[in-house]
Amino acid sequence: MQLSATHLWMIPALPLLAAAIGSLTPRGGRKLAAGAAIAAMIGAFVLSCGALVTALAQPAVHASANFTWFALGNEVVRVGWLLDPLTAFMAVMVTFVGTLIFIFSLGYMKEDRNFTRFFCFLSLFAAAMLGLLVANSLLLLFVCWELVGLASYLLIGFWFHKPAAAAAAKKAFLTTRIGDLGLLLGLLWLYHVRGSLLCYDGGAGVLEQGSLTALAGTTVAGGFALSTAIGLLIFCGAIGKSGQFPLHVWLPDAMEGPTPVSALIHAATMVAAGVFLVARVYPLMLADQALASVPVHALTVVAGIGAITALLGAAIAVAQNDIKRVLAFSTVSQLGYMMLALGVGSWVAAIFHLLMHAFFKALLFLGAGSVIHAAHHEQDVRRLGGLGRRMKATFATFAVGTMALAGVPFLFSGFWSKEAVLHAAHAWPVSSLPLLVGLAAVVLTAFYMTRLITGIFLGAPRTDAAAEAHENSAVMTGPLLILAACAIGLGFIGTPAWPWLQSNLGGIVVEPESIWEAPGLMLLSIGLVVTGLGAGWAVYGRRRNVNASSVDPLAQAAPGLFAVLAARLGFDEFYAATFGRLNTWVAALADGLDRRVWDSLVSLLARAGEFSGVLNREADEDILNRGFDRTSATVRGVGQTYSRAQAGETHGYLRTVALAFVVFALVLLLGGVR
Amino acid sequence: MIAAALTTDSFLERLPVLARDTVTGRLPESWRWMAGSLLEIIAILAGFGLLFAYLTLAERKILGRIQNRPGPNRTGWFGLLQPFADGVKALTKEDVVPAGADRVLHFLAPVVLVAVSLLGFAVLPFGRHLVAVELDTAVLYFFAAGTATELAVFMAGWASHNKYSLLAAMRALAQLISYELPLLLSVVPVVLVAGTLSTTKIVAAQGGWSLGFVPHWHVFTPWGAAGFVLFMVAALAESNRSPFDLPEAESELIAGHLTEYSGFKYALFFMAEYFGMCALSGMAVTLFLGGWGAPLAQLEWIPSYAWFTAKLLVLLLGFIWIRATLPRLRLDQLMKFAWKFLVPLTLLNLANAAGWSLTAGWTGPLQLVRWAVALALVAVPFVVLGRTLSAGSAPRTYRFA
Amino acid sequence: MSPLQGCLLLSAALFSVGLVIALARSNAILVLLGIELMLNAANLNFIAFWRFHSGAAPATGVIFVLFAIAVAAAEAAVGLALVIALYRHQKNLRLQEATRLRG
Amino acid sequence: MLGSGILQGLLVTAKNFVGSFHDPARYTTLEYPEVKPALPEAYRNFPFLVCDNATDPLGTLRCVACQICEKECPPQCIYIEKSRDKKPDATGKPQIYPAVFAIDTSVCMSCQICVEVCPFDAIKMDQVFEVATTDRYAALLLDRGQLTKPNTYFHTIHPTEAAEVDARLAADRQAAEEKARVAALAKAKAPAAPQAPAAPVAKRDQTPESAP
Amino acid sequence: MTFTFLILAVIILGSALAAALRPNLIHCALLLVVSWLGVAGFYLWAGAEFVAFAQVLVYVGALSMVVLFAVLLTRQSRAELRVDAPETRRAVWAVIAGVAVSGVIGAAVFATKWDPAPVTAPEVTVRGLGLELMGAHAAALLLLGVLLTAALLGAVVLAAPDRPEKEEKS
Repeated sequence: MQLSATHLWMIPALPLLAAAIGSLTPRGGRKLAAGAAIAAMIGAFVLSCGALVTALAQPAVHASANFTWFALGNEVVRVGWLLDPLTAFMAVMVTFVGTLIFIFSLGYMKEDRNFTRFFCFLSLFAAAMLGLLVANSLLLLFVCWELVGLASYLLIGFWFHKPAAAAAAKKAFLTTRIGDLGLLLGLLWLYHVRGSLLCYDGGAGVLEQGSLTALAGTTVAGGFALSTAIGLLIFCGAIGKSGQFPLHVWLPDAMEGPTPVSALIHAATMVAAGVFLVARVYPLMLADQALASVPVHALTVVAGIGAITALLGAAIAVAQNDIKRVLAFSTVSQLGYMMLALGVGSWVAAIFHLLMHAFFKALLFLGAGSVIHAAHHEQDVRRLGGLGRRMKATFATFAVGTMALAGVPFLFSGFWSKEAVLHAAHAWPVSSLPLLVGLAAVVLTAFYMTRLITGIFLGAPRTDAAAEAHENSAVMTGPLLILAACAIGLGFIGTPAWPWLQSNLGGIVVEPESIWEAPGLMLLSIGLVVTGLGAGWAVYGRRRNVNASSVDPLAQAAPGLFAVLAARLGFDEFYAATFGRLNTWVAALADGLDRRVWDSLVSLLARAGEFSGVLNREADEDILNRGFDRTSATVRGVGQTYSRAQAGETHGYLRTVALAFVVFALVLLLGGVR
Repeated sequence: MIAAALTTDSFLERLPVLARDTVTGRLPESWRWMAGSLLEIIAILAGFGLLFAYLTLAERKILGRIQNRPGPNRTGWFGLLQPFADGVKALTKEDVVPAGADRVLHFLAPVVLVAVSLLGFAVLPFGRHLVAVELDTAVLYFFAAGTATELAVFMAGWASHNKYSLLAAMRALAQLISYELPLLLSVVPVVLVAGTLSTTKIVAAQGGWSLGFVPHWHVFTPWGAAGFVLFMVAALAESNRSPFDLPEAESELIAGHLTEYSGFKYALFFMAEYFGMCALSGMAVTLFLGGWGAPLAQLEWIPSYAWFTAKLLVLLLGFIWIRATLPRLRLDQLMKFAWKFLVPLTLLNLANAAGWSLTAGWTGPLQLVRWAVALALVAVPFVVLGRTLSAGSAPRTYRFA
Repeated sequence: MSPLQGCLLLSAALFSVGLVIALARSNAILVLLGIELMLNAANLNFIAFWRFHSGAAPATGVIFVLFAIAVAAAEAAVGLALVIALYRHQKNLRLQEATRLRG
Repeated sequence: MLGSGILQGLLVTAKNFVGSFHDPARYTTLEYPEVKPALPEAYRNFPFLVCDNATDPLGTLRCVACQICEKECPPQCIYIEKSRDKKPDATGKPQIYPAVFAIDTSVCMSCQICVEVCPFDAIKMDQVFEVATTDRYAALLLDRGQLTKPNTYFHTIHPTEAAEVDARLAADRQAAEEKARVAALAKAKAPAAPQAPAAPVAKRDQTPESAP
Repeated sequence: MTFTFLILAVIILGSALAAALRPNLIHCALLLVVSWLGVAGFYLWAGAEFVAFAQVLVYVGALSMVVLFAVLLTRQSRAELRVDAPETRRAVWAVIAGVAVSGVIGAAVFATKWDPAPVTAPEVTVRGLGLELMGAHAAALLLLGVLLTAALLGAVVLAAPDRPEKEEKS
């Protein structure tokens, strides 16, 4: 089943159509909205598989189909669709995971009154995400990028009546907006330089060799290469969207939205958009590698940011008590991993980790959702516990997800993708810091996941809510089982022994080699995972007679560090302190300026107008009117005299006609007309 | 033209013209025209005066006979002197003029009426050379004169200073005006086919015979027959005769607009009525019955004026016959009959005649088609219109009679 | 005094008599009749010119008079209908009292 | 169909017109002054006095002025004055006769009561209707002379009744003669019979003067 | 100037002037009828027979009837008929206007030079008239028909008293 580039637009079109249907159905049309959304996702998934088959037929080719969107004077803006293995794999992943999450949210959101509106927003988000994937023009990509941001705002703030959710939605939107500003500047600069934003346009595209050499060739202020500057600006967008180091603060708060939203957007797809973006413009990022005189290479910055975020995320995750907050910070650290992989030069490993992470992180989030749904929206780990016996399926799938995330060797996909990243980091010639950070993050990840899983499922239920929890219906546990199967099975497509994904994704055939070729790093990482798990089990595994208010053992061990980590290293307060106050100060200034300066100016003008009005009235009154009245009086006078002639007396008329005739005839006669 | 025809016609034919020429021969040239026309006038007056006289007698005798009684036979042998007796009576009777009457108009009314009804005779072609005035627009002149009678009727009605006579005059006028339309419309087809307004040319157009014995009279064409019947019905109404003698309906309005008249003026009114009747029948003869044409070629030897008078008498007897038979119409029936029955039929007849003249060229089988269509156009509307108009009035059943 | 001039004088006289009637008499019907007279005067002119003036066109004068007569008849009919309507409204026919339609 | 009624009407009048010339049943007018109408026998107008002998009408009046008719006449239009002397009637028996016998024809309503009550069949109803006069009063009061008409006239106008009356009178006369003869016989047979009271009143027995 | 023309002139003008003076409305109408007859006579004298008889048919036949009906329908009392003498002031103005107009036209008539009258009177036959009417003036004729019908209906509507709608007989 082939799907050529020109028909790629159908993939985003279906969910968009479903979104439109969802928006038009009244609140009661639940079955219609949900059905349309799910059907659209299944249709998109089928089309994506077709696209995948076509892409894998010639993996090295970037098949594009461009057309003119609109012409502005002689400026013609062209957009188009791009089909290459990266797009296809991402589209399959997004549609597959999206379908499962849609089905899950059928059960999760059943009681919610705005059921139809929820599915409409979900479809809108899916359409935007798929649009972003298939876009060949960076402008179209940017449009879909903004739509995704909008969708995330709508979905996070879905329960807008909760002030926390509304604030979180605004925070998410604004912080990603800051990142997008960098992306926009990059695109404008690129458009200014290259005159087109099409990635692949039969040679004239931005990411093609001709433009890359031109970009790399020119240097900008500060000695940077033009491609580096544009690349870093585009990377700012990625930082914002994927919640990297400086702009990661919105992701934990985004957990206010419903759990399927968190699963879909803040685990699998949207946050992955940043990584996808960098992967998409990777040739641009690589352009400055060859230059030596450049103070810094773009990818080095990426790797640095990635490493910092990975370590930061993992550390904070350890001290969080809310299930979704732990998973959020875990996502932040995993995205740091992907950025690290991109930075160290292997975008294939990054995408491989991204795909795997999408599956097991979605699984974890849905598991958490199932737990929350069962425990009457109780999200605090300390108030749960002992759910293993009550929710066997959720416990089993959650365990699979945890092991995949932690990177339990051989069986789980997380291990292979993390292995690939660590290998790439190991091979990075610039410095070995990312490798060390990566390994530390592995330990921390294993630790906080065991803390989380033991907190929720083992031990005794610490509150009655936890006690009454019972397994959810099939519609929620079904997707969990499927995702668990993927979390296990999918890992094998990228193992060094069978690098199917790597060769197909990169377009270059990778030689399969036995995993035991350079086993050192692998064994090291396995060891770290085991130590992490063991530490976690040791601290939290066997705690007994624990109730909701008992203090966390770590807190007892390092109260200061634990409190700092629990407070998310105070980034929110810092930002509030700095940018928040700056903002309020500027607002106050503008208000004052407006109230005093402009206001007085306007009132001045008003008085001037008033004065001239008065002047005008006086002049008009005595000069103009009197003159006008007199003339109209004369006209009326004349009219009256004439009307007296028109006295309605027919005889009079006839007489005047006759006399007039006589007069004219006389004139004619005497006038000598012969 | 007359001189040429003179030689070929028989002596009787030429007799009247000869008489006139011998009389006017003695006068100087300039007076000859005047004398000739005077003679003609005298001839017409005498002829039709006598006809009027004996028409009244014939009417009373025939009515009598129809009602199984002898009719006037006291005065003179078989009542032949009756008209003169009436004349004497009329003269001797006291001529009463109502006090408030408008004396001038009262006197003028009968005079104008008689004068106007006499005018019609000027254009009737009594014989081959016997037409008083050879007018190109003879038919128009005839009917122009005809319409003036209404004025006289009004004068009579108004001048007698009597509410009933004024009302009766109005009714008479309404009748005259409504029947003037079908009268004129039934004449138009003849003018259309003959192509001229002059009576002599119309009579000439009806000359000749086809198939040996059927003369080319208009009455023998479908539209002609219909036209003739319609013309006669309208003529009946126009001269206030028989079914339409509403104006002097004795039972209702005493003598209508003639109530205040007595003596000779009264007789004048009757004379005018009879003159009108004769004029209209004369015109009918001219237009439809082939004027002075003989019905058969073999009968050509009988002088033309004899044929004219014969046909005229037949028509007049028809008038009398109808008077003896038909009851008087009510005013609304009269009006409805004129406007809803006669006018549509005459218009249709006009169309029929137009069709007839257009299809004159057809020969052989087409001739049959032409006749069939023309006949259908006459019969069908008559039946349909008749049925629709008389839908309500089923023949009256007398339960107790 | 050629016959043509005679006719023209006659029609002028008739026209002015019509005008006098129309102006002098206060009864609406007579005013209408005055106007009829003026129309007749005009027709008289046409026939006079047709008869005595060596005009080229054959009988336009006559045809014109025919149309004029017909139109005058129509005009008179409507005029008299108006007079009747006026009478119904004003109960008398004195024209000088029918002055509602004025400036 | 419209007009069929008229045609039928015309046909009827035509039939009448033609019929009046040859069909006597249709042409029934009598030219009155010349042709008198055949009056029906029972027609009656004013009464008249019957006299037996046309030559001496007043002499042979049947009327004996018994004044019954005068009394019976409803409008009292008969006036009779008896005569002083008697005159022999038809049978020779001296009778009174009316000196004056007048009938006021303007009053008489020809009810024929006088005829019915007249014992002597002296008054009968006449069939004369041409009685117009110029004088309104005197001319209408008919005296004796104008009233009497001979019995022969009576036969012409009421033949049956006249014959019947004559027959009856003849029968009475024979009865009277019979009785007279019997009386004569009786008188002859019994001349000794005492003198009968005064001679019986003689019944009216006349011998009609039968003149055809 | 021929004798008949003078007679006709006298008839026409005489009856018209008489009509102007007569107080009785009916007499005025009838006098005007005489004047119309005079005009018809003039047409006959001028040789246009068709027009003459058309004039008689239309004016004397139909129009006089309409006028007389109008006079009767407006039911003036007989007294009012009598007393209808024109107010003097308006009459004077009327005469002045009349005389002025006729004077001016007369002057114009005498002022202009007329070319001599044609010897033979122009001959118009009914057939010629018919062809002319149906030929060049066919449209005018049809329009005239429409005009007359419209005038007929209009007059009826105007003059008919607005009887209340006859209610439907049950």
